[in-house]
Amino acid sequence: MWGVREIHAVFLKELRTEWRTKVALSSTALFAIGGVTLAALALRGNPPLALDDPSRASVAAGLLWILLFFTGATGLGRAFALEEERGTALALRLTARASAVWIGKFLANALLILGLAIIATPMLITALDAGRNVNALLLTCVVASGCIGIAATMTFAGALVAQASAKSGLLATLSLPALAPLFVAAIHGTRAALGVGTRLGIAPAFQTGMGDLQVLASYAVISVTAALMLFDYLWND
Amino acid sequence: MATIAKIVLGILTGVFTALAFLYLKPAEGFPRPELARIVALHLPNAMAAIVAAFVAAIFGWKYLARGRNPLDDAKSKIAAVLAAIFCGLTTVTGMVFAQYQWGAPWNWDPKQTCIFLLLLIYAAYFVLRAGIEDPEKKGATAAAYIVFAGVMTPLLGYVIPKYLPSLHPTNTKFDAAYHTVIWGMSACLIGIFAWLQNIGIRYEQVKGMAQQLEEEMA
Amino acid sequence: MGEMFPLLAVALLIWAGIFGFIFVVDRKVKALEERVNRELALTRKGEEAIR
Amino acid sequence: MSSIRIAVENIGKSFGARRVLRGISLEAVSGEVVAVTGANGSGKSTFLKIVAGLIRPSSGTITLTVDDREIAEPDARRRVVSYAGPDLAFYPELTAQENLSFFAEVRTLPITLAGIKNSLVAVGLGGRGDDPVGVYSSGMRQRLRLAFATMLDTPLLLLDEPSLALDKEGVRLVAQTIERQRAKGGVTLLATNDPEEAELGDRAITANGARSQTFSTLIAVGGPALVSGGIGKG
Repeated sequence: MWGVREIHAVFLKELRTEWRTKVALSSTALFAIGGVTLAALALRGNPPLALDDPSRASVAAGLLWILLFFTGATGLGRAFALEEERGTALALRLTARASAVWIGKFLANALLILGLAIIATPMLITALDAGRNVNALLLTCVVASGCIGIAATMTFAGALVAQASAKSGLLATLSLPALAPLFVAAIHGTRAALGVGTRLGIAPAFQTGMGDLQVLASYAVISVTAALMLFDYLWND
Repeated sequence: MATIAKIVLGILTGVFTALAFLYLKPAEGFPRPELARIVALHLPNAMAAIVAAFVAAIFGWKYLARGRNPLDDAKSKIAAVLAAIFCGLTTVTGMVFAQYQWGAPWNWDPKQTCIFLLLLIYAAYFVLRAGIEDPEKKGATAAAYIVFAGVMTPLLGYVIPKYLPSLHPTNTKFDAAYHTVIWGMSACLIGIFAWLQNIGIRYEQVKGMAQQLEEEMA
Repeated sequence: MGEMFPLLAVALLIWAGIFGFIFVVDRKVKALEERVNRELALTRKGEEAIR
Repeated sequence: MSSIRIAVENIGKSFGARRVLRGISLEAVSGEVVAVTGANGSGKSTFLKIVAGLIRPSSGTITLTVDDREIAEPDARRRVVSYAGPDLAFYPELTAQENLSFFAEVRTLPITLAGIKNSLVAVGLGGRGDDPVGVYSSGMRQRLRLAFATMLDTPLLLLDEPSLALDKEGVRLVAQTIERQRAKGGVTLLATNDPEEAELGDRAITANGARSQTFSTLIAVGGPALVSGGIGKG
């Protein structure tokens, strides 16, 4: 039903246009690295804070998702905003199906934020020294599924924001309430992966984090489905 | 006919208010038992907010998927305004209750968090509307957002209570008097919502007609 | 029970105010509706007369 | 090429209270070229975009029939209608060839790289196909729009001000494009301000913007005046 060839074409086009300018890439990467730096400055300043392991892990979990949220809000809205600004949306609407456009852009956005998460997560955790009891597998699963949910909601909200004249900050405003259930589970899951409320070893961390992973997975499925259905109505206006 | 219904609504609201003060027993186990009566306003407000939010999402979807009838957009928008107002009232009455019974007006209790996010959704909805010029684009975009948010909020209602410790009573049973008053009051507030919604729609329609008139004169 | 009556009176007064306000707004919208309808009818009639 | 018939009935469009188009009707079948004329702001472009399915009309209907099958689905319509207008833009970071390849891919056109190069040569952009569109002049962009519309190779071709920014040779190219579309048995709608260019049409309809249907007249320029809309018939 959703042609793979069309999705592939949109996905490749997104990567290619981004690669030639690297605007989203560089701005979001700097944003993420800057965020990690500030967090490290705040928590490792003089006099040093005597935080215990669970506190450090909780702070790191909160900061990680704040960082990913705002990094996403900086970069993921471009996918649709650029099409409208430059007028290429017209040619795209003349040729492409709604599902292909949305899925292609969603995949490109997911790749971008996953890439940033791969850089930012270990940086933040080492900077805050929060990884003493880390369960890397659970952390990877939580961050990956959370990023997919963020990419889905922000790609959809980005399509809405692209229609508005004043775009700055609007993407964060629109997507935060819709992303709230994701963040609740993602922060809890990250804390579990960093060893809060668990003892060392694979099984206990996964026991604590399993519910979170389920919530994150269902969020991803629901947001992708809802976005696809609604975007169809918007695209074929 | 309609006038009679409005008068009946007014009398009923008065009756249930009187019942809330005279018929309800002070709730035991709270620091300020007599003030617990505010739940007779708090819960019905939440109920009306949910009904209004539902109406906003339904007409939003109808506008988006069923031929872009401007009337549907107007209905969705007005219901969203009213939902925001009822959400605000729920928050205010809840904060009064929390201040006196739990010691602080805001506790990040799950239900407080939910209503706060709901308020945030409506704030975002109106910011989005304000940012789009073309009425059809405005309607479709806003509708898509309110439906999307409407799909995501039940997830919130399911997820958040699992994670945040609640101050809201989960096992305390209201007695029959409380039930009567709360349900009666809910019906009254939903009636007021319906009335305001009706006024709002009529106003939007007459505004549209006036514009058309101007257009024809020109 | 007795100490509730002043509070109840205030509450009822507030409700009366709210209902009164909504009622007035309702009436204003109704008046507006009637005026626009009248003018619309007049314009239609004018158009027919021109034809 | 398949046989096509387009019937537009009483199309109107308002943006809120602002009415930009009122009561346009038109009917055309395979091989016909219809010029859409009218002053600036008369709604020509809006009309073409409505036919292209880019704007939803406030009133009226458009019926597209290809080989006696009615086209209703948006995805089906994309395979039938192509459009070139002044606000059609391409990705400035991509080359002309990459742009066309991308749009061919998302439309799942059975077209090869050689075919895309040919269509660039056909609009006189043969040597510049590997330049990013960002450095193109306005005339070159206009040629690329023509290449885009013809590459899609659809029974219904919509051209909005196709000679904009074009040199003499480019104007000839527009005429050739229209003639080729006619020879294939397709329908062309041509919105233009230039009376000379309007002569390319078999007949013309006039968009009259917000004014009442009563005033929107129809002028025949020549050729087989089929059924026409509005009040005055060609």
